[in-house]
Amino acid sequence: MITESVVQNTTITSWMQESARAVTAQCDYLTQLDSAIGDGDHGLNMRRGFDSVTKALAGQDDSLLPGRLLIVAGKTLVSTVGGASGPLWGTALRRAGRSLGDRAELTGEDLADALDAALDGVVDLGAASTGDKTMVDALAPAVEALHHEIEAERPVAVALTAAAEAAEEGMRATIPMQAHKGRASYLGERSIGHQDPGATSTALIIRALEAAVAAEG
Amino acid sequence: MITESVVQNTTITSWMQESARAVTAQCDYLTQLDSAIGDGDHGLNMRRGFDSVTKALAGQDDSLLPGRLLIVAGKTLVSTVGGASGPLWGTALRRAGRSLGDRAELTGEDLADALDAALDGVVDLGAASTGDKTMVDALAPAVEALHHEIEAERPVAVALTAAAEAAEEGMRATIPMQAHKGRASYLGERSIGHQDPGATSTALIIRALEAAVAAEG
Amino acid sequence: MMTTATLTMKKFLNDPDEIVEESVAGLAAAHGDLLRYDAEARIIVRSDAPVADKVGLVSGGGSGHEPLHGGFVGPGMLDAACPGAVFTSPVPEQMLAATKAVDGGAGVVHLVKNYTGDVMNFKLAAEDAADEGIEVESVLLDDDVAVQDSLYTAGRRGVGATVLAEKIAGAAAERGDDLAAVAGIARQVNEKARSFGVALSSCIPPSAGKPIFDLPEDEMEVGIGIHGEPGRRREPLASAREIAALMVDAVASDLNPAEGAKVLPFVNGMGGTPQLELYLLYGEVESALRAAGLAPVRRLVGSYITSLEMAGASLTLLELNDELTTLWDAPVQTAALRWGV
Amino acid sequence: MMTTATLTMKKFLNDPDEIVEESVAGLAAAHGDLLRYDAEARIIVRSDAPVADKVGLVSGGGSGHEPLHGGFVGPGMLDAACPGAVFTSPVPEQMLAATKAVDGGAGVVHLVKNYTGDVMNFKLAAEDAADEGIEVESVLLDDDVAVQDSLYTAGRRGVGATVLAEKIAGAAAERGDDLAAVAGIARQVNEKARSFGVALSSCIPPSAGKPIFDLPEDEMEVGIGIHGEPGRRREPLASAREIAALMVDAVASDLNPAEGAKVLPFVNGMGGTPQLELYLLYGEVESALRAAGLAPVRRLVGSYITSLEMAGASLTLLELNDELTTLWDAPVQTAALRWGV
Ligand SMILES: Nc1ncnc2c1ncn2[C@@H]1O[C@H](COP(=O)(O)OP(=O)(O)O)[C@@H](O)[C@H]1O
Ligand SMILES: Nc1ncnc2c1ncn2[C@@H]1O[C@H](COP(=O)(O)OP(=O)(O)O)[C@@H](O)[C@H]1O
Ligand SMILES: [Mg+2]
Ligand SMILES: [Mg+2]
Ligand SMILES: [Mg+2]
Ligand SMILES: [Mg+2]
Repeated sequence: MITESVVQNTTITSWMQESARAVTAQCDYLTQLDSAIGDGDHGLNMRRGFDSVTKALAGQDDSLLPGRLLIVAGKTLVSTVGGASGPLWGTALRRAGRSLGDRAELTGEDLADALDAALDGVVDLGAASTGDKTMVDALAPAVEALHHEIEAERPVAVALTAAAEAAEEGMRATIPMQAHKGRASYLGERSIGHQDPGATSTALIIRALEAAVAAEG
Repeated sequence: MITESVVQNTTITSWMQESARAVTAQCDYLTQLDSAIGDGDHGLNMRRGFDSVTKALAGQDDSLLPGRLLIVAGKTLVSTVGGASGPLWGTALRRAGRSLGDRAELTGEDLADALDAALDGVVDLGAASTGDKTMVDALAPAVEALHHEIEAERPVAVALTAAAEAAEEGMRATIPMQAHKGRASYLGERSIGHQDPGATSTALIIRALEAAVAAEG
Repeated sequence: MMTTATLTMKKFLNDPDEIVEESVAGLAAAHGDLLRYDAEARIIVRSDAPVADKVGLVSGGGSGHEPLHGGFVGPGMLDAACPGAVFTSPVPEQMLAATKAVDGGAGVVHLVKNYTGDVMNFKLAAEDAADEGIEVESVLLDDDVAVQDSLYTAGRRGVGATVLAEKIAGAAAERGDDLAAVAGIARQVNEKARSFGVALSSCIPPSAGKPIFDLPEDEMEVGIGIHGEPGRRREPLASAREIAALMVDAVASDLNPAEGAKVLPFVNGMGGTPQLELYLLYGEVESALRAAGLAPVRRLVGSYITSLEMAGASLTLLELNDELTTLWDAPVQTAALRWGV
Repeated sequence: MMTTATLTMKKFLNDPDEIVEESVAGLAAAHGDLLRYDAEARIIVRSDAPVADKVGLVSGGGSGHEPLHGGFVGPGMLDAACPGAVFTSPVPEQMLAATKAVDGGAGVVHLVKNYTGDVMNFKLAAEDAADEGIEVESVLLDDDVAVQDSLYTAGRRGVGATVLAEKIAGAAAERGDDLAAVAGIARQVNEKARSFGVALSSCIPPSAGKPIFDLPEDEMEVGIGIHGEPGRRREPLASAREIAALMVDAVASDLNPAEGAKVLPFVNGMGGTPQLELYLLYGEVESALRAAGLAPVRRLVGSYITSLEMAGASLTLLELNDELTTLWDAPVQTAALRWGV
């Protein structure tokens, strides 16, 4: 008996809280993945960023619109993370926020369009395509799955489950890839056989969105 | 049937060769002792020095007197070893050499007086007394034993065996001592429980003298 | 957890999360005559900044590469440095604050090492600066020949050439060159410089508390960067002579300088390698360069762009011309490089 | 054996027995403008030596402490340095050759770190020099408060004060002070300076190929010298703040400077400790000094008297007066210390 869940500003706030919880819980794992093909700080970067985001959002009044909240979250990531993931996720959330304009309640379409904008932001800034062994390999399939499910008129919660699964599949798919972007690309063929840390945190963040929406249900 | 052995310039040369052989064979052991309470180079210093001494003596003509040979050996140690042991053993051998003047054949008394002079040289330069945990703790008892045996009119070879044993006893006696001279003194009480490297190499050198003289027998 | 890290890490620190803040504060305490630390904006600024009508020179990046960049702030070199967390690019706010602090009206040059994070954060900062009406020229440094530059990589990393570019562009700015000229000189240094690094040990990021990689006693990492990342390949540990030959060949074959060209070899220590070894390696490098028909006329030997306590070294080779040589010789007064004053 | 050592030691070297020779040759290749290496006599000599009518300043000791002493040869500091084997005093022949090479007719000062070996070898050299009619004044440096000075020890070790004495006495000699005056200044520095060191790791003498001691992950050696020898005691690893307090207390209580005295704190790295940590430690030292009512007015932070690749640091505290401050500020032009020119 799924009652169609509604996405509103409280959903965004709990999405960010869920994300913070997830990257904190997986901090060591993400850092360990980054040690293998990067510089061993991805978990710390994401934890630092989403800690600050939850703090920043806690300070906002409840009337703030979903779009505004995402813009605040994005700016907070940009100004606290540094590294590659800071500007990338920061831009992603800001673009998503802008795409929502001043809607107070979001439909599945709105959500899918917002993630579209997020993906565009990441690609505009980082110029990665799928197959480059980056967060894009998790984000792109998630967005695609979400659109597909929404068009098939599945409930948002269900659609997000599919998106999260797609993200995780994309994450696992980075293992055999040779990195063409980011630090991992310096390793050339030595980057093959390792799962991309950014794709991994991305999968966590999509799962967090699913959980936040489900909680509303 | 001990035939009284005679000490001459060839004896001195083989003493130096024997010493080189001994400190080379024990190089790692001496260095290890020095690592515990010094700076881990004693074996290397002694090996470098006596290698050079044998090379230097090889260059001398056979007519060279024992005293001259010891002076050459001493100068060679001073100019090749460095550290504390270089000047100390260098001065010891130079003093011993001078004390022999131009004698061509040495009696037991001559030999005992030469080691006396050597000990004086070490003490003048290093100001160590027995009990300070240095080479003096091996050299002093050796000299004393040699005198005692020679006065008791023992054959030189026998007297030197007693001297070598006295040196080894003195060497072992350094273990419970707290160092009051040299690097080991920096360790204060931490120097207790370790055998002094310089006393150890000194015992080897007295043994080498015994062997050289015995070989003549 | 943090305490454990502190107490079991063989480093002088209090709290791994504070290591950069506290170290920069110490730098400022030791060199108050040259620079000040703005703890609010997290930037290291030349004490007399902004210098009116002088082009401002700003660099920055992850920390753990000291003396880069803070040790190079002062007359004749950088006007400001932005320290990020260890091995993590600083954030745009820092670069923006630094840009404002040093703008003397002649515009500001950003010297950016080519790492995805640095590039993106500096890019966002430059956009913000433009919004505030400050003219910014960004110069990308990418001299590391260990990384092949292709469509399929993030491009070459910026390593040793950064130190040389900061010195030489700093001299140009001090001399009064305009924005385009200072940026042009920095780009020229980058075009004329190549680097290659070798690691004998890994390093320990304070926040992780353990080495990034383990290196067997008889192996070395060849083609490393400056973030403790593994190199292009592992090889059996070689002699200094063999390593020098490897480095010289890697940089010279890529830079491909004119026969008999005047060069500046920069032998850099990675942080844990002592001078006894660095100078020995330098001697081998100089011989290899001469054997290759090149003429070292200026040199730099020391640990100037490091990777925490990593044992290792890199060679940066800069092909000189009269202009670059004059600017290299010009006075510089910073914590880490000082001459002519 | 040698090859194994070479290939399994994490060092840039070719042959452990040649490491000093080859490193010094590299130093000379890199700094030909300042110094030359006489391979025959095994001494590093200021290029323009002997300087007529200037008191010559000679130091030396075991190698492995770079940049000490060779990195301090040049105008305003040393006229010559005698490098021994690693951690082993040089031989009298070297000191004699150096003394002759730098004697400009005004006599020569020997700066001797207080180690039995150094003292004995310099003593023999001074006797030889006297035989050749050169006036030599020997100054003994013994600033390490970790060793109690008593009839029952070889006395205190010479450590960080050596760097300060070489700089300050070098300035006095450059200024034209006579033999007695230059020696007097050096002795004054030694009387007014105290040092204390801490090691976080051991070091690996090239000829041995393995660490002198093993230090558990959670311990440090307190009261170390500069030869990789164990310290006075082992303690649990402490924070930089606690270590700074320990160091400041050790040197200040022994030096016992006047209330509000002007001081020069010298925070020295042991070779394997990077600047990120050294400056952090410096910040803690400066705070502790101020808390103790002392006034840092000059500072030195860096790895200047080292113990191969040992991770660790020492604090040397020098109580200044106007004379010493003027001489400290005077121009110096060496590979490792350079200002005012
Ligand atoms: N150009 C790019 N486009 C998209 N994602 C990228 C790009 N470069 C790096 N990333 C992502 O960033 C992740 C690394 O982030 P992080 O470790 O926080 O930053 P840094 O590499 O600066 O230390 C990589 O795993 C990858 O997924
Ligand atoms: N003052 C002294 N008098 C006599 N022997 C000494 C004195 N100081 C040190 N020694 C001897 O020298 C030995 C160390 O020699 P070595 O390791 O070669 O020199 P260094 O201590 O300079 O490295 C000590 O074990 C001790 O026996
Ligand atoms: Mg990373
Ligand atoms: Mg020794
Ligand atoms: Mg990073
Ligand atoms: Mg020694």
